[in-house]
Amino acid sequence: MAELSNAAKPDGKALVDIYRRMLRVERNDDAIRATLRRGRLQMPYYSARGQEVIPAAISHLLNRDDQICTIYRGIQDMVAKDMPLKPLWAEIAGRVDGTCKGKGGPMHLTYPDMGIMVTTGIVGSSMPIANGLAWAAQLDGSKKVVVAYFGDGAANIGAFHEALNMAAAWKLPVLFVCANNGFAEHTRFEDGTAVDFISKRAAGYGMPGYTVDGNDADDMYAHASAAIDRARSGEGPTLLECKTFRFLGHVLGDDDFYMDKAVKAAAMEADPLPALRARLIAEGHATEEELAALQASLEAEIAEAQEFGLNSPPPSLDELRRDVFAEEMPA
Amino acid sequence: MAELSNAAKPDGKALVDIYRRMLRVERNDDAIRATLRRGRLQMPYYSARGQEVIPAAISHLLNRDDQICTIYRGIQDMVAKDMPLKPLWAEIAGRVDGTCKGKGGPMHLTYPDMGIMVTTGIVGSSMPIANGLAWAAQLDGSKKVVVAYFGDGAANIGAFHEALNMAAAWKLPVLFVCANNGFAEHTRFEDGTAVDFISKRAAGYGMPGYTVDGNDADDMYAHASAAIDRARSGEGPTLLECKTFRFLGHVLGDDDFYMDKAVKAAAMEADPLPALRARLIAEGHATEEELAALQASLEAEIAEAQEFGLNSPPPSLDELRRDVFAEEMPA
Amino acid sequence: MTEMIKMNGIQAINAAMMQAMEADPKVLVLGEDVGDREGGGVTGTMKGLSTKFGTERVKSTPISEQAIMGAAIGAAMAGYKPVAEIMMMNFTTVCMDMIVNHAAKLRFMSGGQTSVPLTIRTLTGAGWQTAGQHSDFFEGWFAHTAGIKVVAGSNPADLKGLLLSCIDDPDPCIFIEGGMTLFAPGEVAADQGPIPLGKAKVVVPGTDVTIVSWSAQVLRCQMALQGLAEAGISAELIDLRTISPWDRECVLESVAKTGRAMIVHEAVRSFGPGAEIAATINEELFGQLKKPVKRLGAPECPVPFAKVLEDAYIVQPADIVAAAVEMMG
Amino acid sequence: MTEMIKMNGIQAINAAMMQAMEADPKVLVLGEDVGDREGGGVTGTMKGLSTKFGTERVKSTPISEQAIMGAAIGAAMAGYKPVAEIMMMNFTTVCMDMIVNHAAKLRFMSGGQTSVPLTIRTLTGAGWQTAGQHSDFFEGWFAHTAGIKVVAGSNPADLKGLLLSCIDDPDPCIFIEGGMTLFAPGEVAADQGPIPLGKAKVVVPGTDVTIVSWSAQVLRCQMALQGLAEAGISAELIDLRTISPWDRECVLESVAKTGRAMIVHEAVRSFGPGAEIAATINEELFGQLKKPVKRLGAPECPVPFAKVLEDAYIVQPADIVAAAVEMMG
Ligand SMILES: Cc1ncc(C[n+]2csc(CCOP(=O)(O)OP(=O)(O)O)c2C)c(N)n1
Ligand SMILES: Cc1ncc(C[n+]2csc(CCOP(=O)(O)OP(=O)(O)O)c2C)c(N)n1
Ligand SMILES: [Mg+2]
Ligand SMILES: [Mg+2]
Repeated sequence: MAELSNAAKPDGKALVDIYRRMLRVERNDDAIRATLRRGRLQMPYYSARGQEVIPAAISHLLNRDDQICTIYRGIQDMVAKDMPLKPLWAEIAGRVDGTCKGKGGPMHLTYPDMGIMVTTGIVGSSMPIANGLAWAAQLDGSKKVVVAYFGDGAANIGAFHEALNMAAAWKLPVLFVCANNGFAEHTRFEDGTAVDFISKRAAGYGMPGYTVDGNDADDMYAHASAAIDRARSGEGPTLLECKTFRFLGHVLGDDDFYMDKAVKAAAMEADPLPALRARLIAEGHATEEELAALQASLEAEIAEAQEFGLNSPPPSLDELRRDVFAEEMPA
Repeated sequence: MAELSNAAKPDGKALVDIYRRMLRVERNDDAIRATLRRGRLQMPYYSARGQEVIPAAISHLLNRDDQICTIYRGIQDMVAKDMPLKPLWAEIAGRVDGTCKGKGGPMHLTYPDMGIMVTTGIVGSSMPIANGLAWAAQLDGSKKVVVAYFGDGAANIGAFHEALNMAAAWKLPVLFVCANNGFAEHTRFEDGTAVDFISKRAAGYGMPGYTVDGNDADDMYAHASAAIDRARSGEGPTLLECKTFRFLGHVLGDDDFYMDKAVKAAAMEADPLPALRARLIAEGHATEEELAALQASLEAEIAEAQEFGLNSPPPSLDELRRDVFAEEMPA
Repeated sequence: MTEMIKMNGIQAINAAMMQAMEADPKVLVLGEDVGDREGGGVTGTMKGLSTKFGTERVKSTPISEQAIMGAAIGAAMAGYKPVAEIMMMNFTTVCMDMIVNHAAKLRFMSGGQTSVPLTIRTLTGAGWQTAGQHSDFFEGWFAHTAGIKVVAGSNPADLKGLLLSCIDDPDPCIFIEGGMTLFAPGEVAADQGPIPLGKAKVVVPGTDVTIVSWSAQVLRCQMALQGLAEAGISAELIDLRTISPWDRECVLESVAKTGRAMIVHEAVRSFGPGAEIAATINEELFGQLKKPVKRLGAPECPVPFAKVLEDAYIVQPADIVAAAVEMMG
Repeated sequence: MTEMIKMNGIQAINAAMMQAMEADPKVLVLGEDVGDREGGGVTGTMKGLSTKFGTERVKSTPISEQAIMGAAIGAAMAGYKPVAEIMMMNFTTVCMDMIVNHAAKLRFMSGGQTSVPLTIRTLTGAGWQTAGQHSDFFEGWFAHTAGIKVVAGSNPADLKGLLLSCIDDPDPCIFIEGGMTLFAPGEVAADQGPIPLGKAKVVVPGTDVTIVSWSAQVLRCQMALQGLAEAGISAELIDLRTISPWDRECVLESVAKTGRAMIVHEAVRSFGPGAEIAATINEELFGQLKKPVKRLGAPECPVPFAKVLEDAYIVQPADIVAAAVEMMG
């Protein structure tokens, strides 16, 4: 496996910002789950609890107009990229103030204003479309980069292969970010994937590929920096396989019968969120009080978004005729 | 790139048999083209002239009940596997005595009796189906091996990726045989493929992969032997990238404007067919007379098949209602 | 008297699989998460199979639908009877080549030398707020494809019997599991065997209007029966069960009697499967109809997420009653 | 008077591309072999574009249809107007997910925040002995898919004008190139501009029977005109041009006049696009028809190789005449 030659290191400010994004993701995830439990939301929900470092470190390094294509488990990728939470909550509640007017829901959240371009429910499909956005950026000469998020299971589908080959052949400014959480639904990584490290597949496209500790802010920062620099300078795509663990099963309600109990317990014990918090304090990058205040302000933002979303009215039935095409369909 | 540790060598008898298969392919190809020129056949024709060593060496090593899935350019793979030529000619003429009763034509020739299971016109699709045949062989405990033939361009399509990963994960007895003739229709290998050697992709599936001189009988024999042994003994699939050159363009009538003239001239100069013939004589494996007799007998066989095929009657219109399902469709 | 067992669609499908795998060692299962270690399928329809018949015959696969279908096609050509799961019908779009260009065509293109006795099981249906990429009914596409049969049961007994027939069938069948039909309970004879493909069932006889439906929409039609009765309408409800080849005789006989026909499906109305049935009725019963054939299907838009929109997207029992009332007027 | 130029469909498509790329730097081209170094497309429709507009705007791609469609979708979302070639319509099966679950749905699923102004060009048609995997007409599938327009011209002027409209259109369009229509010559105005989508054309007016067709079958309908005239039948031939959304007004007005309708398409008849048109005519003109609507399409089988079979597979001019004679009887 490839090793980075020159690993950029996050300074204290960067680490605090990465932590802020992680906490925003985690607090929001917690609020969604609580709201689902109380029956005030109905939807299939794919929590990414435990995987927060990945989008937090990447989003810290992205510009506002850099773009992402993500998947059903991608709410974390949006929240880490500072998507405003009100339209997000209204959307997952299926309300008219939702970013998609309630028509897309959690699996199709979109917010182009901050580069959140596509959320797909089809495994593998974030990648080919990310290429197209990157091709446009290349044609524009805009220096934008595009991130395609996906899971380990998605590395076995045809779209992955076609997208990586084309991105490399065309030197597109894309980061292929694979959150390898060890499972595709209930299937173990090693049962579906004939290679020990997905990053090894990069060599088949003449592309750099790295296996990264996706729960480690330093490692994520270093690899994401290198990949973003490479993309921005026109050298082409990078594949990052980010090893992590999914604490809450595939979809909310899924129990963990298919997981090794000890492995799961160890993963949860090593929860990256409190670990980074402790480190920030230990290394003097933030105080207990500052982090408590951060948390309080995030929780207030989330509570406000939640109230906004749940109180937004449902969309009108006319919406079935709108946005099919640019022109409204006849009644 | 991987190197074989233990390269099996073809003996004189093997080399003669490989030459026989090559000559059968080449003489048959020549007859098809002559017949097309004379207007006695109408069909799109994808000649594989120049690529004969690949299927000849592999077919020499296969058993009759080993199976192949091939592509529109696959007539050579069938003829090398000793498919009888009468039903082949009747099929390409669209006649009732064709192996498919004239319904499949050159792009869908099938002859299960000798393991010729699928011919597909969809790039990449030979591979997933070969897996299924191999899975059946594995379940049967039959020790059969299955060959999936395809081109270099097909190595960029999703089906390639999915099939290689599954074959490796399931340890299926498959040979993935890529005839890398440097072009996908008119697109140069290096313009579509982001890696210098397709064989490098094998590592992404934990599978052995080799780049072989597809015009060299020794090299092909050695690698095919190793791959077949591996498959037969239950160790799983192998990817063979066989470098070769397509003398007659993508489809008959296609000129060669997209080819480097010098490269093409050099490739044709190095035509593997006369080269192997000269070697057989030089090394004493066969005499001029024997080879002349071989050629005469092949030409007689081909001429007979051609007459048979072109004189076979067209299928009845009832055939449109047959073989859609096992039960005939109502009139 | 045969014992009747109360079960839901999931259990019925499971019972069919158990029975088929027991009876014929050539029956195989493959798909994502179908093994017991992975939970026996997302809805649990495959539970217990890998434990009972082994992980060689019941294989959990990578997320590689083209490879899944390819493996199933190849094994079928070699004499096995694979039951391949494509988890949701929308995911057939990633393996349409394997289904349409290969599974459906190999028998014909080979002049009958090869055949593909394959069953594709796939789940779908709006009503679960899974939105645009997890709810589509594409039966019309497959019905328009020569060489593949399209099957969809609406109740546990039919699900079991039809699945057994798909597995037995010498040709590829796509067996559609409408989400609602998996959870609706019903009575299944302990010895429920195969139910012939291509045969519809008159669920309720009637004299005023023929309603043709399948899969989950049969359940919504049944919910409409009381409303229809209250409106004084005697509806004959036909569950098509096989969409291709469909039971023209049964439908035409009924419409010849009632003079009015309505087709209710979940798929988009435009260019949908209902059009074929409507067109055929018009061809065969020209001049004998009291009213134009009505087609109730989804509006021309993707399946929306918001509950209010999703409810409006699906043809509801009230829509069926209203349409019948209008036809009687 | 505008100058009329004689050209075939290939040249017309090429002229449309030249005009569109010249007028709007956002227009892009991608597909296998579309660059001039690769010959400008298998039929030469893209000839000269990469030389004139550069290989950044005109990109030959790997054989990766999912990646081609993905690149086109993403670029379209970012404000470009890509024209993506899927060489043959049967190959849309390897990228149906990108077309159906993404291109067609992203505008709706995003609540109108994103859009996909994409044109997919694709070639098809029986008659070239390319058999089961290179000849299918799948327009019915796409017409049944909300969010994508389905377009097919039959003559050079329409091919040019319709393609210009597809490129201009703010939504995804699939532009079908029937093989026969590429080689048939015609007259095209030097300044031929966009022809509106959704508008049919009355090719020949008539009073006895309305014939609705599109793509290559319009040419076979035209070949039937003499036979129809000899049989004393005055046929009104309508070239639908856009299959979805189709021009109901034009068709219904004509059938209201003639009282007889026939739909002729190359796709398989069963569950085919003709069924929608037939069903709609029956709904809207119930009681006003002199004869049941006739649908002429391919039999339910894959496209065969042998010339005799292929000829029998395609609806031929003689079949059209025979059907019309029967309707008049
Ligand atoms: C093409 C396709 N096949 C199957 C599915 C069903 N499915 C949804 S998520 C999932 C597992 C994906 O695993 P992975 O890529 O590892 O991502 P994770 O869910 O672990 O984040 C599957 C099989 C799908 N959505 N799309
Ligand atoms: C899915 C698909 N896309 C495109 C084509 C059109 N096509 C036929 S052959 C070919 C080139 C294939 O090149 P390669 O795999 O190198 O094989 P070769 O023809 O050189 O033997 C293409 C693009 C096809 N048949 N199927
Ligand atoms: Mg995973
Ligand atoms: Mg090639």
